[in-house]
Amino acid sequence: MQVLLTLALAKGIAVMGITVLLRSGQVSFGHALFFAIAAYGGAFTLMLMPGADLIVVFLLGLIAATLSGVLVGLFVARYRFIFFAMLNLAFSMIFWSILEKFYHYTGGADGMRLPRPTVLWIEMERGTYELFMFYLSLAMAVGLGWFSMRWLESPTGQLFRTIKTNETRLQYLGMSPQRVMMNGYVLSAMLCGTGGILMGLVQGVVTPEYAYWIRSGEMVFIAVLGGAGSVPGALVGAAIYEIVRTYASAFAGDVWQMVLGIFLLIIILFAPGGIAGIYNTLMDRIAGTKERGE
Amino acid sequence: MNLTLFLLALFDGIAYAALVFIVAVGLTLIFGVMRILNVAHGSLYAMGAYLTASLTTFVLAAGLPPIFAFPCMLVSAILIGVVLGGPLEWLLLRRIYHKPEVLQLLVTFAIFMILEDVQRLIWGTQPIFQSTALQLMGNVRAFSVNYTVYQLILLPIVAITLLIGLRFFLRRTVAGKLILATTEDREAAQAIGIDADKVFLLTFIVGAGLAGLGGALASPTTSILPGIGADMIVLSFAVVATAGLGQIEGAALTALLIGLGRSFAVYVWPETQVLVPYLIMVAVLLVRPEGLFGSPAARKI
Amino acid sequence: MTHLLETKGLEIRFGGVVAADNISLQIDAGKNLAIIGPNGAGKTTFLNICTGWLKPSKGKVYFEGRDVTPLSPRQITRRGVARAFQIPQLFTEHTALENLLIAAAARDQLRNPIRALKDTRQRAEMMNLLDMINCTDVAHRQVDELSEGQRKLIDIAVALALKPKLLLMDEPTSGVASSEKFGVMEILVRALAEAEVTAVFVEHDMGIVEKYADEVAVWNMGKIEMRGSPAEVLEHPDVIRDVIGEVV
Amino acid sequence: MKKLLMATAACALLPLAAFAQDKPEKLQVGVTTFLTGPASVFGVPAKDAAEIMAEDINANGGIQGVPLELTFVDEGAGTETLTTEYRRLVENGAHAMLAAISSGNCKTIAPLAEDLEVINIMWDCGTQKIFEEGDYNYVFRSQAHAGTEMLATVAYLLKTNPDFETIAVVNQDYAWGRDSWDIFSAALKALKPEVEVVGEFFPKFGSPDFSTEISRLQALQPDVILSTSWGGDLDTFVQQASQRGLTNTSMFVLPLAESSLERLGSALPSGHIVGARGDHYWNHPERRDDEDFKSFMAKFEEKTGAKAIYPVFHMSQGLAALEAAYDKAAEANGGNWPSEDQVIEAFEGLEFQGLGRPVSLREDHQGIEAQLLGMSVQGGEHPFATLENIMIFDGAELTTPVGEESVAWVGTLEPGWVDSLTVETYAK
Repeated sequence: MQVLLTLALAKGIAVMGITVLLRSGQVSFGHALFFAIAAYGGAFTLMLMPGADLIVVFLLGLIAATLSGVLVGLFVARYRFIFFAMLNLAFSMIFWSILEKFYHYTGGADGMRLPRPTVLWIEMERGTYELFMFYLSLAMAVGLGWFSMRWLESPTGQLFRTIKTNETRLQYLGMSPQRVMMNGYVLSAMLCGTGGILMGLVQGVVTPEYAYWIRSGEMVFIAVLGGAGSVPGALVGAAIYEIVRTYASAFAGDVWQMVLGIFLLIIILFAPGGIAGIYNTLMDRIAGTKERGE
Repeated sequence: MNLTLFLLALFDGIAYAALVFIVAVGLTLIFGVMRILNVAHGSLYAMGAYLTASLTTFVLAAGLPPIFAFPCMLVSAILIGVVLGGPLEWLLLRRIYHKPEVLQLLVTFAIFMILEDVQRLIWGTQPIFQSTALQLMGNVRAFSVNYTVYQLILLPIVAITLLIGLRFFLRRTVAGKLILATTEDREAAQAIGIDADKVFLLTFIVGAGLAGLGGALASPTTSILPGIGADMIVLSFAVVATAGLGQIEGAALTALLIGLGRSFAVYVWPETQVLVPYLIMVAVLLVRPEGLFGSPAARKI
Repeated sequence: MTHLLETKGLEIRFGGVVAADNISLQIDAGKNLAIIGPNGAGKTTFLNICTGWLKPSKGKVYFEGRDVTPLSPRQITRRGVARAFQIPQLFTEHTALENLLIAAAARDQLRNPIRALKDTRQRAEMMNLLDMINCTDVAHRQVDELSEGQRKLIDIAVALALKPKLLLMDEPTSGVASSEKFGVMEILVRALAEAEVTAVFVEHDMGIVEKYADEVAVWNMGKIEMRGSPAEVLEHPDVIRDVIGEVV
Repeated sequence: MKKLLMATAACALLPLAAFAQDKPEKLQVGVTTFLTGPASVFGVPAKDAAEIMAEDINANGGIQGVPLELTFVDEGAGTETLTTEYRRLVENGAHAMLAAISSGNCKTIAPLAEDLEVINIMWDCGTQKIFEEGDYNYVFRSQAHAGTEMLATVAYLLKTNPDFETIAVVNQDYAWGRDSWDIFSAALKALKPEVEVVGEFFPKFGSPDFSTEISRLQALQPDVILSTSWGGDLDTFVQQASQRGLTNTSMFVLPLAESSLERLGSALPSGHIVGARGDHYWNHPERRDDEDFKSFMAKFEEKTGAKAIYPVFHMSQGLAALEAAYDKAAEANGGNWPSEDQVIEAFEGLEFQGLGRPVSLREDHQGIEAQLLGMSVQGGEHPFATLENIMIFDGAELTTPVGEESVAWVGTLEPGWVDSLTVETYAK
């Protein structure tokens, strides 16, 4: 159960990247790209430097994701709406095909292993390692969650959010929409990368499936499930999604995809605000009754 | 890369492009009018293929001559459009038109996930192969290579007739003009009294029917098994985005580009065959940010 | 002496039609200029060209003596030209105060990724600006909930927040109830004077022009027919015939 | 003080545990198989077979009197969900696991099983790398690996079509496709160096269309075309190839086609080499008259309406290995229920028999399994191709020796090696 939570936290951090991006009114259908680049970055680090410590693997994976966020961002930050979504999809599918194709380097469809690294150069056996990874993921989720929420309120974050409402006025404030978009894009790539490397370290194996478009769709699904734009919602959404998915595939063996699809439909049609929306209405209702109560 | 190989690659490219166009044009139509990228388009394609295979097997088992394989395709395309497309639009999509774009995209993603399992429940997991229509038309020989008449001649003809037919339908008939008007400017169209709901329903049925037709025409050429929907939908995304919003002609040209690109890749560097559609998409959007035929929506200030 | 803004031989073309050609206009600091003339003569396009949104088919635009024709709206804004729009261009999901704070953040290139926008030191300055256009009571309301007049004022305030040298305005009082028009202009002129900003504004209401413009330019039949003090221009028979129409 | 008491009490009980291991109420076994996705072509029939076999075992008293309970996990849900689910089953008390079909999943699960210290039988995955790159004490394989299968295919090819000159390959682009070609081409280069490889195609896994590759192959005119693809990919490739006459101009070598014979129907003409990843054939010449074989085949056909294919045979070998291990361990433990360590000990050099010939486990836990290949022939009393000129190779000579790496070992073979193999040949 604890590993399930760690995986949910890792995925939650990645979904935070999508949530941050949603605040600019743009949806990316290819952010699994950075998720996979970080994970494979970690895998390659361990392949080339077998004794590498967790910190080295984590940082190199993260740097790989952030750098590719800058590179792809330079190209993609110019586009909006359907073209932004589809271009991100295209880049992730290109990376996915490369992972599948160049078998002798990337292990093809079977992916690459991430043997358990030392933690601060201490050898750990499975139980303690998984416990450590749980607390690391929890710390990253809280830390990055706090930073993302603060960033969205900061000047650069608010400017990023103006892309959703009026890019013309943004230019007439002397700002380049591309550069403003880049800030948010690179942050979202870093967040997805963090999720990816954590997931890789916990799973012990990374497969091209990390970069497939359905995983990007899944992340957008969770972002909306959590409440579009709500950073804590992303974490809660990921936890609920992982639990529903694991038990759906355990009990509803061969129809787990349908169960998730119906679950998504219900959320969109009846609770478009997602969990954060439900939470807010609940809070208002309690506050409302309290006021009326006094 | 001598002349023969060039022509061989050309033939294969055209055959593949025809199929990609037939599937992608339905998606382009829906996207042009309703600004919804129908992720479930892939499932409609797959169910069109499954339905055709089952209908053909049933019809042949009932002793009818093999020529009936062709009407089965039309019947299943219409069934997919009306029986599946209609209710999807009427019951589900109609409730989300005013919702943000990401939610519309996710509703079709949810429908995709549901239909993928529905396919498996109805048709199981074993690959189905029903190629009577293809075998009926036999082969044609070009440069010591046998091509099936079905793929090399019939599919391109159907694709071209579809392109011309759709252009005629959109530009000449009343229903077509309504669809075009709504594609151009939904508010203006509603302002002059076009019933957007009816137009959306009609467009979605035609779009879904085209996806079904794509599946129907593809069914004799391949094994039908779980997962063919997911691959085809990603390819159609590439075609729609590269062509530009709701551009039928754009979809035709892009399908050709992708078809030829893919088949030449097999001859030159087989490893990149899967990469080609996405490389083309990125290259085109680099040069023309709104797609080949898209027009930049100038913002009025 | 170099003019604040100068255009030389501008040609304004709509598709094939040449709306105006050889437009040469000089604007000097401290003197507010009103541009009057029939609709559709290309006045708004003129503003768009001066701020780099559109590129002229012929002619040049100079700001403080330097050629800015090829520059983008972003680059021209950074040099000190701000713009207010006929249709207010605001950040609809933000409050009035936030719109101004965002403009200030852009102006001062605030980089701190942690400190919230509302806690920045520009807050007092922006509250002061809101006060100047007496919109303080709606500071925390989302802009799309405000009246047309208030949105117009906020749109201008956002431009002013950039502390520009020149402010180009497109019909500042259009959409405002006629009773409020003069009130709005009073507030506006006072804010401009206090901020020492030169203004150029396109306007149809001759009463406004007469009261608030230092100089008037008449834009008619594709060229600048006349330019002078409001008194001279508004009484001139040609102007009355072509632009103002008979005062019944 | 209390802690001390509890510790000593535990120690006191320890020695007893070895003898009166309490017999579990049920023998819980988790089985990973593909219920969704393209590989469900293997996963679903294997699951049906496992259910029939479990019923049979439980009908005559279960394993050492304990009824067998199978829990199925869908490998199609992706590696992530699979590993989570696998862990959950083990933590809920599964005694042993049968995992997996995909080589990728086997590579993930082997170290995981070692970590979780649970008996894991690799019942279908073919990658030879697992035991060649690491040694395990909880992980076993109840069937051969790619090395054995490819060597048998090369041997059969050289025996039936010795003087072909050119060959092309069309394998699925994933680990299995790549690894199998590495071994096959290394063996071919060693045993028949003068053969020329004229084309190497690796179309996408799950590709729905091979027409471009087929046009290319018709232009190249190779004598032999190898394809280790399976399921939907193999069906599409063979059907499109035969439609365009490629099957008349080139001999196809299809090491996994036994699993597609029924589905291919008339599309696979006579004269092509068909393999079965082991001695697995619904009409197995040595086993078709045995009682257990006939009764199972009848039950299977009645339940699924189709003939059994090699994953069914592999499942039978997996369950047979488990049952044999528990029986052997119980016998060594004086008839009492064995502990896990005793069962693991029993696996050493274990002999067991599923629906094919008996299989034995080597000291590196690798199964030694015979290999059956035949030539397709149409026109029998079935609407699909059956096999003739069937050869069954003994497994031991074909399996890479312990400690050696398959591709390297295969490269050291001499051209005459094929004639030294022990083979039984059957006309039909």
